[in-house]
Amino acid sequence: MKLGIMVNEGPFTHQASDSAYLFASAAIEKGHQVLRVFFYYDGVNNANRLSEPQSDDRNLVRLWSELGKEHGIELIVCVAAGLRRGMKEELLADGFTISGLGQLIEAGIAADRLVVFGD
Amino acid sequence: MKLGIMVNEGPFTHQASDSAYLFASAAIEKGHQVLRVFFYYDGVNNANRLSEPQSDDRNLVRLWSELGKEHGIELIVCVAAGLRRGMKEELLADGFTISGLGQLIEAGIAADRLVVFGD
Amino acid sequence: MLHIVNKSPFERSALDSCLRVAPKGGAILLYEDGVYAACVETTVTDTLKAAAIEYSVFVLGPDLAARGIAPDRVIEGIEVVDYGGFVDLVEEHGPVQSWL
Amino acid sequence: MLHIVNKSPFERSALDSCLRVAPKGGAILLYEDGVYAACVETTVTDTLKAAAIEYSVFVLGPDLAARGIAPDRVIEGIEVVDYGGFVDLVEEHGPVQSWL
Amino acid sequence: MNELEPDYDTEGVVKKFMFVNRKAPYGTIYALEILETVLISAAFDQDVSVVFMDDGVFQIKKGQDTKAINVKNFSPTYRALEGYDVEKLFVERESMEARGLAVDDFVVPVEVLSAEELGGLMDQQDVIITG
Amino acid sequence: MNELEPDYDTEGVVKKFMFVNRKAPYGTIYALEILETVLISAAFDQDVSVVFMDDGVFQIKKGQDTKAINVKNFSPTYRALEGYDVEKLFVERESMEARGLAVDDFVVPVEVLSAEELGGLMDQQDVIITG
Repeated sequence: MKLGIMVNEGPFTHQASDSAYLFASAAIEKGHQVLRVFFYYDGVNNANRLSEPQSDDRNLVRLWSELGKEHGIELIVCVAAGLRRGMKEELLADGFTISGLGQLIEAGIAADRLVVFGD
Repeated sequence: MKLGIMVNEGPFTHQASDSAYLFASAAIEKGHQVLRVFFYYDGVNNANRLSEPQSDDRNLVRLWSELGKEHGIELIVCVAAGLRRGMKEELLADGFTISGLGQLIEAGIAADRLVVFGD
Repeated sequence: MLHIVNKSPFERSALDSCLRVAPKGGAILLYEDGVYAACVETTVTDTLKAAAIEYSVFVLGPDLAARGIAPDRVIEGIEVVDYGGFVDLVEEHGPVQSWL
Repeated sequence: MLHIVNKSPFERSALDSCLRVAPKGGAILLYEDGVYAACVETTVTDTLKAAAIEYSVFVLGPDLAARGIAPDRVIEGIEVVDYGGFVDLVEEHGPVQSWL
Repeated sequence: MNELEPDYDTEGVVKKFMFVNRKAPYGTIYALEILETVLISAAFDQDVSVVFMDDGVFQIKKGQDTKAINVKNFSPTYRALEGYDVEKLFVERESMEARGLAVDDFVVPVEVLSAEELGGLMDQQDVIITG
Repeated sequence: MNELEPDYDTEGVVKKFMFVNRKAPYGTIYALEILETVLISAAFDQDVSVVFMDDGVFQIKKGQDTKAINVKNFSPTYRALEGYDVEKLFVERESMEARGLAVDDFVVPVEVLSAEELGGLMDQQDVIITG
């Protein structure tokens, strides 16, 4: 199955990003393909390379980066949602790309399922 | 009356920051003193100088900056909440300061009223 | 003291919790999405009519206007205030509990 | 199709909306704070017992464990799944509606 | 990228997209940003439905005036949807009535569905986007 | 800064602080970050009360095991509060019972108050912090 994933909330504040990450990981483990993760609303903050959680806490920005690189998943940060929130190119962690909302619709068209995680 | 204000949500995503700003402005207009605004949880994102809302939308980061400078209000961004979310010194807009959670408690002690805005 | 409620009564339980805990006679301000509670002819209108008798209930005018709620749709006994009025309530009624 | 609910039934109306709209016979997964709905002896237990007859109801085990809810506290008829099971549900039941 | 590079040849594919609005406007940004998504979707020639239910019915309430909260009033944008050929707008009856609203209260013409009818329509979709 | 520079001579001032926990843990970060605030408050020698009501009662539920969601289990931290002289922990009875919980289910000893008693206590506070 080809999956698209939408993440609507920032890391830590809501569990949405954690759930999406664990769902994506489980899907890959089962042999499914995650085409694209689209970060919208406060979800754009998942791409902030300056994020520095406490040492005994998970680092969601890094986890997404690594998952994306390892499995060729596009990690797309919405440009419009990002501008508003100050999430710009210079803050992007490895593996994330800034692009337009059309990428979300395209993921919906290309994937067998689109799953939304948010608040 | 001396006021302390706590802002728990980022700009745009929730109305909390707008409400807090308009409340603070109204208080100042009535001759009250706003000692300190403490930005906690996602509220730290109100200090992000890269925030660039659409031209016909309000710019909350700039509004807070200006209010703080004009009226000598301390705009404190919680260091721990900020680290987790990648809201660091290099992103701070004019007039904001990064400091510890103790500043919130101190505001509660020093002010006649502490008002919390959040989600 | 002053209780402030910013949640829609249709989506969240915040207003119910406020009404369960706040001692009778206190002041309650509805603002942000909380203003929907102040309207006539909804499923929560009766609750708010009763509350307006037991408490001093206020609603923030700017949030009503933003949401397209005309003043004549506000339950009788609920007083409309502006941000200046919000500040006055905080001054007059003392410590504030935010029902987030 | 699959309906997924991540909101506490005590705080938000999301689960009520899901149960009002979702056609009988469909699948519902409770996860995140939504897992509280799956517990016995709460004010929403009866609602969920009825739902478990009309729908296929699942609950995410990792979220139950995180919140300290032992498997024997889950309502009979609600099936516990892990993240792999979540993926399987998405595959088997088709399009997903997130009741955020 | 590697061999998993997805195949995005979506040319000619038409899917049923449903956007589900369940949040009130202004208190949070969800209503505004999902509307931006609906507008973008129009460029992809998909079969788009937009649903207003729960507090989402407040998004299209007439008479919104946001000057005093210093936030942009985006309710006129719903009227622009028709120009983008987004014409399937639905309101759930139960949500509307619980909030004391009627079809005359909305800035756009909508079709009113019962919860049951809405559930049936939802069941026929390929992609459901909520926020 | 200007002539409005606040006077922070708070030496010797003891106020009644109440922290109101109304959110479930893990689904959102509020429970964790407000707990950090409670811990910091202990350094200021104030009269601190901590309330668990609504879904906040779930914060102190025994038996939390977060390994499978990859999030830090912070429930043991509540047991550390006593060491910081934060000893006034209250649970609202109505919230507890509605959720099928009893005092035995909690990781810390708490005093159970009715909604009415809690309202009275809240009324006596100087500062109430929620999140």
